[in-house]
Amino acid sequence: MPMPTDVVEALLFATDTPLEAERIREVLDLAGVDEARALVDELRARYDVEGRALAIVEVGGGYRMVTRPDYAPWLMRLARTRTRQRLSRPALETLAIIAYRQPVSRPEVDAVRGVNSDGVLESLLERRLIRIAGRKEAPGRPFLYETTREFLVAFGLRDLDDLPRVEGELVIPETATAGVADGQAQVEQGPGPGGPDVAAGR
Amino acid sequence: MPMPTDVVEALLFATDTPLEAERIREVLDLAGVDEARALVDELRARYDVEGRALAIVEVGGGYRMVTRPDYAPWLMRLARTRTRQRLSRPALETLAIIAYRQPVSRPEVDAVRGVNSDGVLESLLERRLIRIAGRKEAPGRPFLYETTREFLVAFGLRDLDDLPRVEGELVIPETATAGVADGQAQVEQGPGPGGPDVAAGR
Amino acid sequence: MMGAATPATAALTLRVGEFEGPLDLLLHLCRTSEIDLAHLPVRTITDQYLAHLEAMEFQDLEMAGAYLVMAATLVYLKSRLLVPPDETEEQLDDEAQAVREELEERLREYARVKALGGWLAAREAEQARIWGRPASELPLPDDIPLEDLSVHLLERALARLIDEQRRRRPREVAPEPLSVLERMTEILAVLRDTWSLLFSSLLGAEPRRPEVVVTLLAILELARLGHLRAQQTELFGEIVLERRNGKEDAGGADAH
Repeated sequence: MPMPTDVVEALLFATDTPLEAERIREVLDLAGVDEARALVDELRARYDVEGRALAIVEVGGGYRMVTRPDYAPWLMRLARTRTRQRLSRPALETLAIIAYRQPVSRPEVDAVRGVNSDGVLESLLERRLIRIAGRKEAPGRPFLYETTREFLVAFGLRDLDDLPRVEGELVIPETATAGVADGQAQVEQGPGPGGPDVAAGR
Repeated sequence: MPMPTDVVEALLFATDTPLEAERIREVLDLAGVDEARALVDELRARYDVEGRALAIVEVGGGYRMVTRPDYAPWLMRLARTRTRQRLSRPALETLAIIAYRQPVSRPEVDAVRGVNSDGVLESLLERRLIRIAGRKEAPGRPFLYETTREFLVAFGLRDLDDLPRVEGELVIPETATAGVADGQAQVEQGPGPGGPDVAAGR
Repeated sequence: MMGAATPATAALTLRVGEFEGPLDLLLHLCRTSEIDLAHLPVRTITDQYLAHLEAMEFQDLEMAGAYLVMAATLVYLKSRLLVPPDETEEQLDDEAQAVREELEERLREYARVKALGGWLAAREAEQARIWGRPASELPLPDDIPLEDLSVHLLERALARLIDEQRRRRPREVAPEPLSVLERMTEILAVLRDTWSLLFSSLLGAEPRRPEVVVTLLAILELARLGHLRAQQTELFGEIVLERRNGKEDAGGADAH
C-alpha cells in the first residue's frame, strides 16, 4: 500500500499546473487541508535534504514539482524549445499596474502609463495573464482588469503578497484631471452599458 | 555542482517522450552511449531501492520517468477533479450562446453549434453556471436554459447588460422542434432562486 | 550641468520606440540629468523635452498626440514661471504650481511602475530557468480553469459563432457525448504519466453502471484512434491498457 507522501509525489508529478492543497485533500480523502499541507511539507523537506534535481515549490495557490535552476544549462541543451515569448516592457509595466491596483480599468491604466493601453491589454488577455473582473461603476462603465492565477504561475509567485513593496503607494491619477490622458483616456460615452467603447477594436 | 545522475533525473522529468541514451550522451557530453546507459541504470536502481511513486522505464527506444502503476487510481481521481475545474472550449461556446440569447432551448443550441450539446449542458448545469428556466412552448416542450447568479459572480458581472457587446447577431436557426425561433416572449418564467435580475434585460 | 538648455546630442539619436510614452521620456531626461523628481526644473526639462520631440519621428498619430499633450503641459508651466527667472528656485503661481506637483507625482508614480516592471522581467527570467512537467496536450490548452474565467472569452466564442454563420458554413451535425470525451481526456492524461494501467483502476471503488459504460466507450474510441492498446490476457481477466508510442508522442515533443 503506497504511503500518502508517495501518493502526493505521484500527484505532483502528474500535474502541469499548481496543485492546491484542497485537491490533494480531496484525492486522498483526508480530513482537512492542513493534513494535505503537512504531507507536501514532508515531501518537500525530503526533496530538500536529498538535494537532487527536483524541488517542490509553492506557486499560484498550489504546489508544483519543478527542476532546480542549477539544471537550466542542460535542459536548455535538451532544446525543449519554449514557445512562450518574453513579455515586452509595456506589457510588464501594464501588468505591474494591474497587479498592484486590481481591479483597475483601462482609463486608469492609461493614466499611469501616459499612453493608450488597448493593444497591451488585449495581448495580456490573450495570454490569460489578466482577466476581466467586471465593470467599473463610473461613466462609460469600463471593464475592470485583474491578474489571473496564470500570472502568479508565470512569475513564480505564491500569491499577490509576494510582490515587492513599493515605496509610497501607487496612486492612480484622476483621469479627468490628468493632463496627458485627456482626449485619449476618456471613454467614448456609449448610449448605454456596453456602449461603443467596448465593441471598438474587436 | 550537480551530479550527472541528477542531471539525468532533470532531463527525464522535463520530457514526456522517451529520451534516447544517445540524447543523454549528447547533452551531458559523455564519451559514449554506454556511459549514458550506466547513469540511467544508477538512477533507476536508486528509484527502485527507495520504492517511491516514480520509476524509470525503458520504452519506445528510450527512457521515461513515470509513476508506478499502483498510483493509477489516485491519478484517475486527480484527472477527474481537473476536468471538473476547467471549462472546455465547447462548454465555453455553449455558455456564450446561452449568456447572450437566453433563455434558449437545447435544440436551438444544437442547431447553432451543429453538434449535440447534451453532455456540455450537463456539465454546465453541474458547475451551476446555467439552470433550467422552464419549458419552451414548442413541439416536444424542450427545456429552456438560462445563466445563473453563480455565472454572474464567476464572470464578475452585475447583470447581463454588463456582457461585452458583440458586433452582429447570432442567428438561432429554425429547429424541428422550435416553431418560433424568436419565441422568447412566451417563456414560462420560472421564478426560481436565480432571481429576477438574471432573467431581466434580455 | 542641468542648467544647460541644450541636451546632449547623443541623447537625440534615441528613437521613439525606446520610450514607452511621454512619461518615460520625461523620466529618462530626469535620470540622465540626475534630477530630483520632487523638484522638477521646469525650464530645463521643457527645453530638453521639446528638443527630443523635434527629433522624433512618429508613425502612430495617437502616440504623437500623447507626446504633444505633455509638451503642451510643459510649455504651459514654463510660461507661468514668475519673473525674474531664478535658475535655482523656480517660482510658479498657485494654479501652475498645482499642475507641476501633479506632474511630479505622476512621474514618481511612473518611476515606481517602471521599477516594478523591471522586477517582473527579472522574475520572468528566473522562471525561465526552471522546468515543470511538460504541459500535456490534455487537458487542451483551450480548457480554462474556472477561476480564470473572463467575459472576453464568452465574447470571442460568440463572435466566432457569428462569424461562422456569416460565412454560411453550416456546421455538420455530429454527436458529441461529452462525458465520453471527458473520460477520454482523463484516461490519456493518466496514461501520459504512468504508461500502462489496469482497466479496473480507472473506475472508482464502487463503479456505477453508466460509469463503466462511459469508460469502456472511451477506451474503445482511444484504441480506435490509436492512442492506446487494450489487452485482455485471459477470458474475464483484467484488461491492461498501454499507451501507444505513436505519432502523438512525436507531436508531444514540440507541443509546448
